Order: sequence, then structure tokens, then C-alpha cells
Amino acid sequence: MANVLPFEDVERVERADGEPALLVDVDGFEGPLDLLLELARRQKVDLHKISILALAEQYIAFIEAARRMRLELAADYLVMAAWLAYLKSRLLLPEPPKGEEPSAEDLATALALRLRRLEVIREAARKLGERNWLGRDVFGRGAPEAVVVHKDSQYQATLYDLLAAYARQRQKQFNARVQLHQRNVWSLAEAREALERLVGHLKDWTSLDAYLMTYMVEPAMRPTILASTLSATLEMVREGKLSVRQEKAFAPVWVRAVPDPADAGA
Amino acid sequence: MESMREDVADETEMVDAPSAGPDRGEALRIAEALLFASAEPFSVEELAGRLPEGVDVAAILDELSAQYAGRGVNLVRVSGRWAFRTASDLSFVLARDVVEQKKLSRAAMETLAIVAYHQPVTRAEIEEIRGVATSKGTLDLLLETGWVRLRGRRRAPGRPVTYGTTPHFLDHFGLDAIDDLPGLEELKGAGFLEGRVPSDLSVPIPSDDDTLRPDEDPLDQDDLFLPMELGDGDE
Amino acid sequence: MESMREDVADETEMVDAPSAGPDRGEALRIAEALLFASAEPFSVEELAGRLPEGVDVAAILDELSAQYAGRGVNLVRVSGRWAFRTASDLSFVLARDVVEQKKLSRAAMETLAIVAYHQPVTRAEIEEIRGVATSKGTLDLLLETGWVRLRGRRRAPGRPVTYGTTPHFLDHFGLDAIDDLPGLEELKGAGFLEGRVPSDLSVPIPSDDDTLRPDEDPLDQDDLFLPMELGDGDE
Repeated sequence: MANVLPFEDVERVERADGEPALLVDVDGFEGPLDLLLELARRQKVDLHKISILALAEQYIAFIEAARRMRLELAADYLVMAAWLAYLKSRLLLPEPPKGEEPSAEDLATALALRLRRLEVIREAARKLGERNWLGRDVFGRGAPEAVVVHKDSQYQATLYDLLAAYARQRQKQFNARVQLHQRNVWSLAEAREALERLVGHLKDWTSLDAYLMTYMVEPAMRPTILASTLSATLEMVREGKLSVRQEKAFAPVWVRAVPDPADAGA
Repeated sequence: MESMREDVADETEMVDAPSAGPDRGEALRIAEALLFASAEPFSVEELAGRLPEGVDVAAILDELSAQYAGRGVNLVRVSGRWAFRTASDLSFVLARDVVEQKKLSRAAMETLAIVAYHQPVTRAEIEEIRGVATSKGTLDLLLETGWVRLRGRRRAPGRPVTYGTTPHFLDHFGLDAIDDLPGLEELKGAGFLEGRVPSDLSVPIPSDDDTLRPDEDPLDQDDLFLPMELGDGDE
Repeated sequence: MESMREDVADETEMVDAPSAGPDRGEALRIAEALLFASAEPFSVEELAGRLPEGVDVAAILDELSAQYAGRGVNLVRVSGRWAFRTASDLSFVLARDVVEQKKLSRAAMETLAIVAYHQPVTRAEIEEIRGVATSKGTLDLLLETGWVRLRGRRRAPGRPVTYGTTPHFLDHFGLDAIDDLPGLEELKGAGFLEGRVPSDLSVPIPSDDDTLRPDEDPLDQDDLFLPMELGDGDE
């Protein structure tokens, strides 16, 4: 397919002066390649035999005409024009000795190939468009009957899942109970009640700790008993029912009933 | 139908009605295509508007429906109009059974376990054990699995529905009887539970027996037909 | 089921192929019903799963398509599957039903052709062939029609997305397989299906196969959820 293209031979002359009518509507073209393809078609020859040189000249003429008419041209049209001008000059000049760059002939061949490829895909698009489109030319069932899907949900679970689920919940309950024990506290009311019982026969200074020992059978209860009792003690001191004494910090706390004024009077 | 069976490729043979004209075969094909492609059934008048002039539409329709009479698809009249429909004896081919494997959610699994161990059990009791409200869907779902059933109504204020398991439940979990469910000590032994099993925490003896417990009443007649939220008295 | 088979036994007259068994007539009717009822094509495998065991599905399909060959509705192969479609020569009567056929622009049609013939193809390659930038909307539109899909990413700088066609594309254009694209042979012969550098004329066969080419990577997980302008790596 990369046959050597006869660059200069095709009806160049008759086109050089002809058909400026084409050169008006740039909007009709989808880019420089599209324009080139249209110009090539105007050569009325097989794209295999197209003259790239003639095509380049035509294109450049088109762009110049368009610019003279102050048509706005997208940049890529101008880029293509510049490239074609370059290609044209290379095609007209004798080829330099083989260098790094592709030869002018190779460039022309590549361009011709691109044009043919575009033409070919356009033809393919046309053929595709002419096929019988579903929904335009041929039709499927207009009232498809839905396939009724009976969904039979089958639930999967193993005995292991079942037992684990049950155990998980019961375990939560155990834990909840243990926590209940830990939260067991000696309430202020309980402490006060015990103290009031004590106060009745506290004629002399008594160690609070010694008295409380009876209540502290459970070591876990010790902090809450101490805290509540102390609070209750202070409350009763405020009410004038108890006296409290402590030698120093962390020393035993001594308590004594405040004699009832009535008793004192007796 | 005869003509269709014998040689469809040859169109002239397909149409051998007395009034067959040169357009008749074409009219038949057009009617067939129109009826096939249309989303709505066609009335005779509508068809007439689309068929070549002067075609006897009724005759065309008779012929078409005769041709399709024994086939997998029939041309039938529905509410005065014509449409192709799957032959009624073949409706089963349009139905497809799909078995979907689904996994129970954790909440459903836990609820199921409580139903299994504590049956007969009410929804309120389930919630008390789980310590969270049981969503409406969960019990519905369990009923849908076929593993859980409504047993009766507890003889208690509000007459709550009692739940229990089905023979299908035993089947699915490979249990011979409901008392094969391991007790708490066994669960502990199997590593499902940790720590000491408090003595006061035990599992009542589950019963999936159809015989109602003394504190159970039979279901009301409507219970099985009511939506859960209405039938479920313990809300 | 049994009773139905007996009913259908009379139908065996309809089928007088040499291999006709007792189930053959029923199989034919079932296949007909299924294909007729569905708007989507059926694969042979799908049909086989719905027909009685041991039925020669290919033979059934051949027979059905022969029976319908001259009718207003034909059984045709599209995208490697089978479907009933109205006869293409009746387009002139049916076209009236088309509310408004969205016409593809020339640019869209060309882009579609390039995707079809050159797939897997990147946007840059499409632009290279057309010699013009592809407007954002064009590929979006083609994706929206369901004819074009994102295939993967080319193992190349920028990891551009590759495009290809869908089975729906084949169905829409009445193609059995991508090899049936019009003019494909000529294009192949001319070496025009090499989307990339013209010097290498190999790999001319378009492929809509799901299997990625050696130079394609799978799409990133997010690609399908990203708007085109973000997901399209080759801009």
C-alpha cells in the first residue's frame, strides 16, 4: 500500500485555477484532515494515485483564500498549512543525502496513508449506518414477557453459628452480673444507719476502723464503706451528734457521741 | 399452521386461503411483524390502518391465529385487541427458580438462638434476653426461613404471640430433637462460653412440641393472615 | 409437568425431523416461547438450561429459524445469540412506530466505527485517525448508548483508557460477531486496521473479547465511577 505516489503528475494544472467555490465554508470540515480528504476527492482520482504535492498546494491556497476572507481558522488548520508548505518545499527540492529525518517521500506517503485510512473508516461508518438498526429498521419483541423469577431464598446457617450466637448473648449476661457485684456499694444511708447504731453506745472515743471491721468482711467493699462512713460521720458532726478526732493524716479516726443536751442536763 | 409446518420458506404456499391475492402474503407478514413488535395489543381498526388497502384484516388475523394455534406462542384476543402471548401451557418456561443463598444477620441469628433455646417465647422475652429491641423484620425473616413458627398466645396481659421452632429447623441444623441443643455447661465445655456459669442462669427446657404449654392459648384464627405488626400482640 | 408433556405429544406432528423424539415438539415450542417472549437475545447455553435435558439445542434453533425464514418475524443470530426480529424488508411499515430515532452525528458515527474496527483503541488513537480532537460529548454519548464500553488501560505512558464495543452493539447492528463488521475483510487485507503507527501493519483484527490484550491493563476500580474527563487518562 505504500506504493510510490506520483506526486506531480496528476491534473494539477486544471485544478490550480479551478473551483474556488469550495473554499468558503470552513465550518463544514472536521479538521484539516477532513479538508484534505475533501480536496483529495476533488482530484477525482483514487487516493492511491493522489498527488500530495497538488494536494498541499490546494490546501495552502484554501487557507490563504480563507484568510483573505477573514474567516476564522482553527489553529490546527494553520499548523497543517505550515507543515504542508514545508512538505511542499521538500518535495520540490532535490532530496538531501540520507539523513536522520524521514525523506519527503516518506512523509508524503504517511500523509496519503492517513487520508486513505480516514476515507476507509468513513466508508465503514457509512456501511455501519446503513445496516438495519435495531429499533429503526428491525424490531425486537415489543411487549416482552418478563421472565418471572421465583426467588427461593435459602438461608444458610450452621449449628455452630446458632450455638455461638446463643453463647454470645448468655456470656453478655454473665458479664453484666459480675459488673453488678462490683458496683455494689455501701450507700450513705447504710453508713449513717450503722453509725447511728454505733453512736448509741459510744460513750468514749472509739476507733472508727475497729468498729467498721465488722462490716468489712468483703475486702472489695472496704473503699466504699470507708468513704461512705466518713461522709456520714462528717454529716453527723455537722448536726452536732458526733465528735471526730484524728491525730495526723492517715492515723485512725476516733469518734465519740456528743452528749445529748437533755442527758447533760439530767 | 399447516402451511407453516410444511414449508415456510416458500411464501406462496403459506397462504392458501380462498381470497388470497398477491398482497395477502405480504399483509400477513406485516401483521405478524406489527403484532410482534408492538408494545400494546392492536385493534382490528389499528391494524387495518397499517395494512395494504383493501385487505380483509379479520381474515388475516384468523389465519395468523390459526397458524400459531399449536405453537409456543399464540395470537390471542385480549380485551377486544390482538396480541401475541406465550402459549398458556408454557407459562412455566417463563418462570425460573433461583435459589439464593443468604446469610442470616447477627441479630437474626441471635433471635433464632433464643427462640430455639427458650421456646415457647414471646417477643418481649426475646428482647429481655437480648437486651435490645427486636426489629419487626427480624422475626418476619425468621418466619420466612421456615425455621420459626408462631405457636400460640401466652395467657398473659396483651396475649403475646409465642414463637417456637419447626421440624425444618431441626432438619437444617442436623438436630434429632430440640433437647439435643447443648446446655450452658456443654457450651462452656465446647469453648463457646468463658468463666463460671452462674448457678441461677440456666436454660429452660425448650419445647418445640405442638402441644401448647399450660400458659399458652391457641393462635387466633386470624393470626396467620395478619401482618406481623398487627398480629403480634406483645408490642 | 407430566400431563403437559402428554398434551404436547400431539404436537409432535409439527416436527418431522429424523431425530424427532417425544420431547422434541415440546422443546421447539418452549424455545419458541422463550425467544418470542424475550426482548434480549438468548445464548445457546441459556436456552439449553431452560429446555428439557438432552435436547439438541442447535438443531432446534436451526429448525425454528427455517420455519420463520420467510415470515414477518425471523429468528436471527445476533451477538452470538438468538433472537426474534422483524423481517428487515418490512422496515418501511414498522418505521412509523419509531417515535424519534436519535440520529448519531457524523462525528459520533465515525468515532463508533473507529472503536468498532480498531478496538481496543484509545482516545488519542481515535483522534489520530480522524485528525481532529474528539469532543468530550462524543465518547460519552457512545458510552451512553451502551454500544461502547471502557475496556481497560493501555500499558503506555499516561495509561490511557481503551475503548471497545459491547454485545449490545452487535445486537443493535444485527451482527453476529465483531468479525461480521461490513468491509472488515477488505480493511484487513489493506492493512488499514492498525490504529497506531502506520509502519507496523500487523494485528489488524478488532477484538471485542473481554480478555485484555497483552498491552492492556484492567481498569482501575474507580474508572467506572469517574466522569469521563477525569477517568480518561489519555487527554
